[in-house]
Amino acid sequence: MLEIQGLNVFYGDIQAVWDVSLHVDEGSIVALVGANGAGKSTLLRAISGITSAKEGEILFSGKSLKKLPPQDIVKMGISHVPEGRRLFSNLTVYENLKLGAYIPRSRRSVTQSIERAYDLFPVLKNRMNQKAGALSGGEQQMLAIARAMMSRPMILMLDEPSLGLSPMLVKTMFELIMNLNRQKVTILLVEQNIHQALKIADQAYVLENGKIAMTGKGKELLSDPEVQKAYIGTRWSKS
Amino acid sequence: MLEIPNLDIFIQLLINGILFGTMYGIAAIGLSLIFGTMRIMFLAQGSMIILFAYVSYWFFELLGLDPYISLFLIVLIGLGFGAGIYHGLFKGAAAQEDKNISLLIAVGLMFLVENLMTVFWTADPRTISTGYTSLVFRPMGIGIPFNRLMGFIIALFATTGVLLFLKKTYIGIAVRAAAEDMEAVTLLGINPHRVNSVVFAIGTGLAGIAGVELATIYPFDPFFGFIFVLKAMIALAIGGIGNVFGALLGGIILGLLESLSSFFIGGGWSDAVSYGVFLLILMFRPEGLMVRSVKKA
Amino acid sequence: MKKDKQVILTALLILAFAVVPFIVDSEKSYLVYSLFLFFCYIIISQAWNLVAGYTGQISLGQHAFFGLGAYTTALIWLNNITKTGYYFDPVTILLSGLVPATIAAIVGIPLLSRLRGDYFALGTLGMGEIIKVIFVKGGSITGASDGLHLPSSVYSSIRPYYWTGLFLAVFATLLIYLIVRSRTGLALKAIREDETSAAAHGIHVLKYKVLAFSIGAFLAGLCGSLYGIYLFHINPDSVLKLDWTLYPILMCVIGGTGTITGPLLGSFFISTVFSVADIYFVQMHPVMAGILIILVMKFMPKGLIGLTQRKEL
Amino acid sequence: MDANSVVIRLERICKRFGGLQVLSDVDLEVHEGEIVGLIGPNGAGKSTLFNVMTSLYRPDRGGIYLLGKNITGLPPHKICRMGIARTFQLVRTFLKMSVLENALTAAVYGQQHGRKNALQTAMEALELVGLYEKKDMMTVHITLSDRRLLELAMSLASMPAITLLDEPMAGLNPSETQNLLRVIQRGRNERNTAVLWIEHKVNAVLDFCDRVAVLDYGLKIADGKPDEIANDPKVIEAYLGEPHA
Repeated sequence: MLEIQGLNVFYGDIQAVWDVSLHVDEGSIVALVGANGAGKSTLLRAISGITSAKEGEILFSGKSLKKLPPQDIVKMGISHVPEGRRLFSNLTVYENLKLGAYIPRSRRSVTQSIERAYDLFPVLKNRMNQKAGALSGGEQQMLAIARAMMSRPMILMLDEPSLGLSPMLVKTMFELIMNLNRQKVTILLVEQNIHQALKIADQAYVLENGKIAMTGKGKELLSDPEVQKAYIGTRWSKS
Repeated sequence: MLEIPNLDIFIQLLINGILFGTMYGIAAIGLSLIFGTMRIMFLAQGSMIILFAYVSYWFFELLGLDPYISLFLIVLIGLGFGAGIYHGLFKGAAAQEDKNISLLIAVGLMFLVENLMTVFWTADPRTISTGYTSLVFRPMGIGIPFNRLMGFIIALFATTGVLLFLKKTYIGIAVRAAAEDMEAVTLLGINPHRVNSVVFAIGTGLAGIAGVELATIYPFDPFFGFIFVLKAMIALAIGGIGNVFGALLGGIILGLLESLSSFFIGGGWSDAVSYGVFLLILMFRPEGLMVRSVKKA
Repeated sequence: MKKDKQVILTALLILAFAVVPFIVDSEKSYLVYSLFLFFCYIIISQAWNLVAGYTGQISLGQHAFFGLGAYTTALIWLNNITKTGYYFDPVTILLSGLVPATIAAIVGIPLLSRLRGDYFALGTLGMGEIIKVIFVKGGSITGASDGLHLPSSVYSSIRPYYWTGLFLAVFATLLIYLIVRSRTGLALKAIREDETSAAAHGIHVLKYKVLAFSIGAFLAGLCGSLYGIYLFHINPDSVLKLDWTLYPILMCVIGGTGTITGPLLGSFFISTVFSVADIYFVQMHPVMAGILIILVMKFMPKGLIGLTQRKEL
Repeated sequence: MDANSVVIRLERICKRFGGLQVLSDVDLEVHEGEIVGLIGPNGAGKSTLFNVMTSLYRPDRGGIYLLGKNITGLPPHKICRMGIARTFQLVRTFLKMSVLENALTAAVYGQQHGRKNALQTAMEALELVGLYEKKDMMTVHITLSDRRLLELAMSLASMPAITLLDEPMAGLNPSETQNLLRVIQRGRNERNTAVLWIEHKVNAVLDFCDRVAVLDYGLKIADGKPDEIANDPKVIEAYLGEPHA
């Protein structure tokens, strides 16, 4: 469904992503893992059109996204939950959700979409008139995902959904992601919490310094000693 | 020793201050909205106000159009003009990291409009003088000039309108969201240029209202715009950016401050008092004006 | 080799400017007057260049220091303070630079320690207005809004203005050049690039910001003094108007801020445009200034210098 | 270890932001010539600790002692001149200045008594990191990894007693990483500079450092030899969020 070919992304004069090719099949969960600064977020930003200096090709259902501005990419059915959630903290939960359905196609069914969001995340319903800034970290992450789902996307891109959450909440978050996936939403996930990410991913790509270092099925990578070495450290595997 | 005025004069001063201050407030709301999404002080706002004051003046002089009727026309012109200015001048610079470019374009626009007006209409002060210009209500002995009262009422309506727009409409909510995080807004499928141009349209529409008000109550000349935008910034500093009602309130407080200080210390010095307050707020109450930029850092 | 050549070329150019009044009839020719303005623009735009272009602090209060310089000259002269002759008196001109520099240091400490970016710009704008009000309300000392009148009978020729202007323009440019190339220049540029990082590398940020602000005020004051001597009538509308902040900004951005030659190019360009505008359409030059500033920022935000730099990339 | 050789000592450092306790009662010592790794999951407070040590933030409570002197609350430029150099996680070199000007700035302003031979110091530092050839380039035109090296050179040029490195290897490829490690080691060997080093690549830290401290949610949960750290269950839990299944 989403196909990236030979993508190079630049920040000014600096190249952050080097010749990356990957593809995301419809209905799958694809994980992008790697250390801080490996280029994972940049890759997502390039797909959603925020970062524009790029070479190569990004195809969505065969159409090129390369030259489109972010707002048009959302209209095509790609939603991006950015790193750090980026909620509008002075707006209420309800207003945040409502804005998520801004594009004409989803605006028509905004009431149903909000109902659906409340079904998925019941806590949000109780807090619909509170400001988003008043929510706890876990609730904020849920709101961020719910907001991105309002446009009824075909692909949901999540950037570090587990960041800053307690281990308990991380677990809940990943269950949620799998739940969304069961509802036919394709997931592209960026994570530093490799353990969890690889566990649920159908396909995973390991990024290192802006290049794809490894790729494979999530569970295969999880047991791959190379991955263990690169991320957890040789000595750690002894324990 | 300061002279202690009697109560009537004091109340009169308060009322004058409030009525005049709403004009600052209206201008400040426009500045606040534009600063919210674009992160620039739109220094040409004052010149826009004067421009619309002239438009209203010429509508009156040439067509005999009453200012309160031409107001509607001018607001419409203002809305369109604002969107046009954004698309013509600021669109390219808005995407740029360097905010100084937008700031300097605003400075250039101010300069251009100011001096163009001088060339066309000379630097002589003008004012609209209608049959009701000198009409004053006197409830309980306190004089309330009709035009200032009208201005006050119109300002209240305008503020309420802007507030409702920001609360109830889709694009209004998007404007408030954009003031927090423009990038996140675009990730929801919202065109940032649309948000910015709406904000410019509203800001310039409000400048139209302030311009008509100004023309009916105060003699103006092309260079008054710069002073006006400074005053609007002070109002904003007092009221806090990002809060529509706060901006209006800031304007009213500034109006009171000027009205009182010109009585007690003497006209002319009141300006120094306002600028002094402005500097003090900038320096010591950064949460008023700076709240966003701190959060962004 | 290349450097020697540049020095020789620069010296020749200065010499060429210096002999202009001998070649053309200085009292009748418009050229000498417009070159005099060109020199004034250089002085004040280099001043702004140091503060904004090299130190990164956009000041909108430059006109206040320009005006302070003019008023200082007038006050010294009229009150016979230094007893040194006054008309083109170096002591008076120097003092007219030092007074604004001192005031800049005093107001600069609170402004620069507390305000950053846009807020500093707005703060300096407010400061300029306060200074204006003080002069308007200064009563008999400052002559209120009518201002001060210097004895214009001493005027005999534009030549001393021309040469003093040339001298000060060379001086200002050389001063900025030397500062920028010195260790102080390193600190200023580091502050422009990243204040936090500059502090983390041992730079006393406030000290250097105040220093640059003060030197900028010094140069603006010198220029104000010279212009005041030329006008003979110093009042808030002539020397304290915002144009004296906007013009240097315009010249710097047109030429290219943060370079030595940028303000020179910009000043030349603007003074030429103004001179032509003044001859053919009276009163139009501020309008053209507005249009130019918009066009430049829209289409070449790096200025004329940017045109050559882009090719390197 | 001999108490006299303590370069920097942190005593019960606390820092809150709004409602969030970012650092709670952190104690830490670094000795002369020692390379200490500082690890912990995202948001554990590592960078905040650096910002407190260099006075970009003031701690709510606790003290920082450099070579026995209390430096808590001194302005950042003084702290730099007294001997703490640092790099930033998101490289903060001066982009519109040349490479040499960057190093020179650090050499001129970073040293307490220095200023003599600043040019020589700067050149040496550039040579040490291997940027001598690029000294006349504009920093905006060099690569990210070169900028990281330049930041390292800048910290060396100020002749510090201790260098704080904030994820110096982020975004570097293996050979660049090797080069960087070599430079850090040379700095230590030639000048006996102590290093406190935040790093995400845990194995590099464990291989390379003399000692490792671990932060989690603002608490120091471990501090010891790399081997001890690698086998500490608390550390493993902090890292993976849950024990290995």
